[in-house]
Amino acid sequence: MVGPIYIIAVALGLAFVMGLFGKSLKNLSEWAMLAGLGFMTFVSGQWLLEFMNNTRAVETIFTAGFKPPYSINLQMGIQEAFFTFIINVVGLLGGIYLFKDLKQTGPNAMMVFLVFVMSLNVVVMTRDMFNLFVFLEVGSIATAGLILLNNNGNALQAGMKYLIATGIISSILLVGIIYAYYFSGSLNIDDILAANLGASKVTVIAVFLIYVSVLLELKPFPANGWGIDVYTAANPGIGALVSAASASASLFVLYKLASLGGAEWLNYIAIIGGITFVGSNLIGTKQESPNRLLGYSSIGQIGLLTMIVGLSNILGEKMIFIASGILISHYAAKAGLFWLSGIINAKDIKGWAALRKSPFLLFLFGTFVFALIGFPPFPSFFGKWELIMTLATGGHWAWMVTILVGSFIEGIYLFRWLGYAIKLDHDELPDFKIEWNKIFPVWIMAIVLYAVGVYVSPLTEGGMFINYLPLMFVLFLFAIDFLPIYIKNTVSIGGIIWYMFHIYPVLENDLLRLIFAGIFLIGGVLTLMAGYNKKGTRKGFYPMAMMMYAGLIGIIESSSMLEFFFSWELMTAGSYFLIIRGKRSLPHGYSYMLFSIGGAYAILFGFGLAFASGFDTSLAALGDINILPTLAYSLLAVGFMTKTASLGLHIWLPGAHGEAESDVSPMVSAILLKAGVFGLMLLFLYMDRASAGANNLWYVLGWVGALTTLVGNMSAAFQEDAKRLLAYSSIAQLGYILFALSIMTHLGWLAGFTYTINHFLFKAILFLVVGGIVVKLGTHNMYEMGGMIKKMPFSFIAVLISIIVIGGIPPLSGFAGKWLFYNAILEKGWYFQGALIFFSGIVAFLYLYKLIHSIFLGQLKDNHRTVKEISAWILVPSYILIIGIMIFSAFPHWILKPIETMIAPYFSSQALMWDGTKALTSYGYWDGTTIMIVVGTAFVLLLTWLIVLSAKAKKIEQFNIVFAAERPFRPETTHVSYNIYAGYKKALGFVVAPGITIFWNVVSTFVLEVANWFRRIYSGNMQNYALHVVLYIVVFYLIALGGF
Amino acid sequence: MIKKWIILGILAGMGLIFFDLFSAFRGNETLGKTADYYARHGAEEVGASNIVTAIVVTYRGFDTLGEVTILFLTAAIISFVLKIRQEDILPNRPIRITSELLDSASQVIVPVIFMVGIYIFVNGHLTPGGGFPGGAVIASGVLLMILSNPNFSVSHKVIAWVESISGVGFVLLGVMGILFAGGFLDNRVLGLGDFGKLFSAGIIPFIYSFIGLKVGAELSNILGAISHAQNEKN
Amino acid sequence: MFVVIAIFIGVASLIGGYIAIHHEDLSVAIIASGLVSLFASIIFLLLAAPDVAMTEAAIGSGLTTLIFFYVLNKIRQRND
Amino acid sequence: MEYIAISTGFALMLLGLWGILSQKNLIKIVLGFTIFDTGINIVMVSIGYVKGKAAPILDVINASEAANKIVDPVPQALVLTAIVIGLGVTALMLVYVLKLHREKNSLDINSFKDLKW
Repeated sequence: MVGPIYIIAVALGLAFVMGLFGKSLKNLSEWAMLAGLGFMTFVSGQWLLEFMNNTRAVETIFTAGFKPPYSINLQMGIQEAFFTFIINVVGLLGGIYLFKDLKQTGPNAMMVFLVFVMSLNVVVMTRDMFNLFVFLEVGSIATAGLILLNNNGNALQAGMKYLIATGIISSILLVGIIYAYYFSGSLNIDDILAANLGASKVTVIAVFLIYVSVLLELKPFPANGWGIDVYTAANPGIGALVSAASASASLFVLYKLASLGGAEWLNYIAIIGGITFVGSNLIGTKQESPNRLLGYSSIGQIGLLTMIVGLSNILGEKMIFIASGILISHYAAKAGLFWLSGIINAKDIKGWAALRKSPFLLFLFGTFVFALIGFPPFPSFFGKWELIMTLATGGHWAWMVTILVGSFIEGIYLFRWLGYAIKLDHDELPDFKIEWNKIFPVWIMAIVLYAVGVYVSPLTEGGMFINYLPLMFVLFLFAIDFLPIYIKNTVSIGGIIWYMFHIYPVLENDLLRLIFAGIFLIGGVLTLMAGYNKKGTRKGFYPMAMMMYAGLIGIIESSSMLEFFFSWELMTAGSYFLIIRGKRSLPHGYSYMLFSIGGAYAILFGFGLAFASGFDTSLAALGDINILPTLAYSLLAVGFMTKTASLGLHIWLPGAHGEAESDVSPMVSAILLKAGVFGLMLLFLYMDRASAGANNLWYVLGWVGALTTLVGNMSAAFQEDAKRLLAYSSIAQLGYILFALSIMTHLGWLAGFTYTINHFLFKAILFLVVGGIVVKLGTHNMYEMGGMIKKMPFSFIAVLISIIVIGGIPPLSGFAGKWLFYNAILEKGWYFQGALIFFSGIVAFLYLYKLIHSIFLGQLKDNHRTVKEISAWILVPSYILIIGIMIFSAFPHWILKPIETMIAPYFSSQALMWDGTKALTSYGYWDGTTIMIVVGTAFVLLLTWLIVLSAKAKKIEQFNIVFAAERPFRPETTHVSYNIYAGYKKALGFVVAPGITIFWNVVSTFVLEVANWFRRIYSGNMQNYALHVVLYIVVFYLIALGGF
Repeated sequence: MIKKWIILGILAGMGLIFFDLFSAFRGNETLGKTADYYARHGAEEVGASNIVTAIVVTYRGFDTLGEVTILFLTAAIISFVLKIRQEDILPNRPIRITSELLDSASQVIVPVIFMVGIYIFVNGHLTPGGGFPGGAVIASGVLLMILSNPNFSVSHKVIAWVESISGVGFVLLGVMGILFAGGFLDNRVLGLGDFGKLFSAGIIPFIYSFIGLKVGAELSNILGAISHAQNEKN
Repeated sequence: MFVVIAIFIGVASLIGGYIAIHHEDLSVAIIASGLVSLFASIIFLLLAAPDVAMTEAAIGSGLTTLIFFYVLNKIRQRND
Repeated sequence: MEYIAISTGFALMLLGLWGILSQKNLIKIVLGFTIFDTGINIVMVSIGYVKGKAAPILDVINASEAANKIVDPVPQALVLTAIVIGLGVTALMLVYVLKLHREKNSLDINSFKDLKW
């Protein structure tokens, strides 16, 4: 074992020797520096390993050979080992990253770099107050020097601001230290902590000064302009170190001193951290410069960690796990992002669009962004999960809200940025080249994130059951991403089919899950089949699609809330990437993501309440929520409804589904939305049917469902874009489902299931076929289509059958759904809502007519004379789905009867009777098989007659429309189906007035304006920043101690 | 103008804090726990009659190492920030004529100044002073050399050697403490000697010499760097 | 007696500080600030801290002042 | 005695802060820092002062006597360190000022507001 003191001795010795090397031995200095950093990493890593194997007790290093408090002592325990290790790792990697910059500046800069990393080690290890001060000063002076690696005016100004602010802060710390010494007679931290200075009104002032200066070192909002400028102007390699290493060390100092004042002070720390977390992220939303944005994000994350330290009494022993999970994610992601920023070297986050030239960089960027937000499988996910659960246990709602709001705001700018990188059309793209020494550290950090994530997951309750198999498959697909489509597609389909066989025995006796597994997996196979008609490699598509399916199937398989949430987030991430692939999907993918994380946080809050109710981590905990049950259920419902796109939460859907690629639309519409339905079903089954809160909620949701239906159908009718029309139709259909489920009766649920299955079948067909047509014709606009019936007869039949199902026209299964639906409504007595639903059912005919008429009937357009039928790869899955429709229509009892059995325990009355194939209710009966036979026979007869007739008919050639003297300014206005329902729109358009879009726009504008207003404090004047620091001290003092 | 009043208001708040600090201070009648220990045992454990030195070099020697590091850092940063490169120095810069008096005086005075500086740090364990003032005095000697002869370039080689060797020597003495005595920077690597003598107090005189030399070298470096920066092209 | 000296020195150092901050001529200001350090080292002597007094005199009022002048010179040269 | 010293220290600190926060000239701001630091040093030494005791330099080893003879040496040791640190920071700040002046040919703090928001 190499003693920790050698970290310091070797680093300093090397630094002193390097002065001799001079410029001629630049290379030698460089390698010496790296060797030194490597040695430091080795020593701390070795200690960390020993501690993790429990083969060591805490080691105290006595300098000068005397016992503390008479001499300075250092301590090496597991926490110190952890912190020094991560500091040294990022130091070493940062040294590699800055290899060329340091060489250019010369050995002096290398010495400074080495000493900088060394000083952070001492800051972590020292147990002496004044020694802490000295090495904090060493660290800040070194930082002020390293800022100047970027030799420009901005770096100079930032460095000066940094010097002034830290000068004031460290002086205040010094006064605090000398008073602590005066009161306690010792400089040893343990002695000072034991002296309990917070207890006396006289001595508490030392506590205040120490706290305020340590907190100010952490750059609390809003007294942190000086810190942000450092991130902005310094070389990103230095930014990475400041963010990952210095901030970690400062945080550890706070942790070390946390018990200095007592519980009341911890409250202040938590509040300061919370304000910083929310405030800093809020201001980040207006930021366009990558480094500065990273600065805001860094400060925000450190605020969150500060808050966690402040909440340590509440979090108890979980605190270490939570803090390290979030810290390690921040550490690796922020270092990686700063380094990436240095590689891209763009002035504006829009310039990051250049990133997609290199898929690997994009992969790294995505990894870091998701790790920061706290998506699985990264350690921050587990940290945040435990944090929310533990806070919920103690009933700390305000803290939970703070954390979730702050995280959401962070998502606002991180996903905007990620979206730009993936999708933005931007002209001024920076040129960049990737040097090995710059990309290597970034890779290491990404690997750290994944490895630590998988390592920590079993440490959480329920985390050990997480099924990483599908994720492995995703990784495998990443590895083979360079292969052509047909191979990857086959592999993906094979994987799904294999999983079907794997999962069937597990779910055999759980029909609810089996149905959804069927929708997800069979749907997955069918929609993937359409992919065979694409050419090339389709980079990134398959891993992301599989990630979505992995999430979906994980939701089905999960038995604990953690697994559920893990899979939910996985699904969200995968589907986000799928959605944003569309040509004009940038804003829609973004809003999808924002609604999704908002919804996910609502779910998380609900889960927290459920966990707190009985300390049960399984999903069954949803069954007995006794803490604020109505709130919990509402939050969970809202969370799931963001995925089902219910009214108010639906504005992301039309764009996301409408603009997605032709085979992605059916995935995210027919399949993905059902995850929300599944969530709602689970929730509704668990909710306490006797409670007034639950019944009120259902009543409200019933109305929401009905209104969603109306708005969805009306909007669909006024669409000119074929895919958006289908998207709005989805909103409406999901409204039906929500309504049906909210009825909470036997019949209602049967209707809900029927709608769910139907929607899966027909929406997959419609999106596949219409998507194919849109690609063939090169336009989304229906008024630019027409007469396709002869060119695409198979498509026509597929669309026809689908709209028969949507319309609920006998003999197809849509009728079964409607029949059950109206029976359920009558039985429940929701007449007003029922009327609304009935009315929107009529509206549905308008858009269905428009869809089939504009595309397939009417005149063929000149430029479409040569188009052919869409690809067989689209038609085959569609027709398989049509077979599904036929079976479900003819033999509905095959599926409905088992569902009845399944839901029987939940709903007392058996309102539906079966008599052979005949279904009976008190309002009448319906026999799917017979209707099918009758209508089928009639159809065949009529068709034969028509064909016979049409043989005699005289064919008339299409003629050109000649405009008398003038051409219409907008040719589309002459199309028969253009704005076909203008009259209705005039009368009823207010229903679809974009009120909700306007509402959300106002909300987002408001947030951004608040951010804009707040950030005016960052005026750029260094004196003002110093003033902020002093003012912060004064205000904190008046609040904390002003009372006496 | 309003801003001045705002500042004054905030400073009034600071004044309140300072006033509370002032009221919290109630003087001392006796020594605190740590100080009492040093007073009782400092001389015998470390062998230095100057207790402050005993603390600075031994008990809190680690702080002093950090402090030396700060000067070292400052010098390093200043020299890379000001970029003293050969090509920056104007080839035919005007030679300033200094008074002959200053020139010849410096030849006499500089060695004396150096001697004084060395005396101060070598006797640090016996009398007030020590490495830091000693080093500062040496640096002022160097300064005088620069002033008397503007073309006198602080010989980087010499200073670099002094700086490095004294720095490494400090660290090595510290490590010897681990190997041969109780810990890093332990004074008792050498015998404590006779109390009050020059060669006593263990390695304190050596460490203080290293500190003095290093401080002198660093300060000379800083001064040299700034004075050279005058020659830099704008 | 010492108390009177202490008050006198204290007031003097405050006046020095005021001049250092408010005098328009930077040279005067720098010298005033050096004087503040010098007064401080006298206070240190009064407080029975000869080590600190020496160091403050050598470094605070000596070297610091010198560096200030060096930098000021450099800036004035450029302004010429 | 120590009360006078410590109040002088606090007053100098306030004066220094006033300089830092109100002066427009960068050199004046750095001067403010040196005065601020001097103030802190005086405060620190005052805190270690014991009424009527001598400087912590002993003639002979006499443990019991020494404890009653000298002032607290610890703050003095700390101040020694603080003075040197102060010098380092001041020198670094001045070099920054030099470079900043080179950048904009101005010492006015208001000319350095390129980074904001």
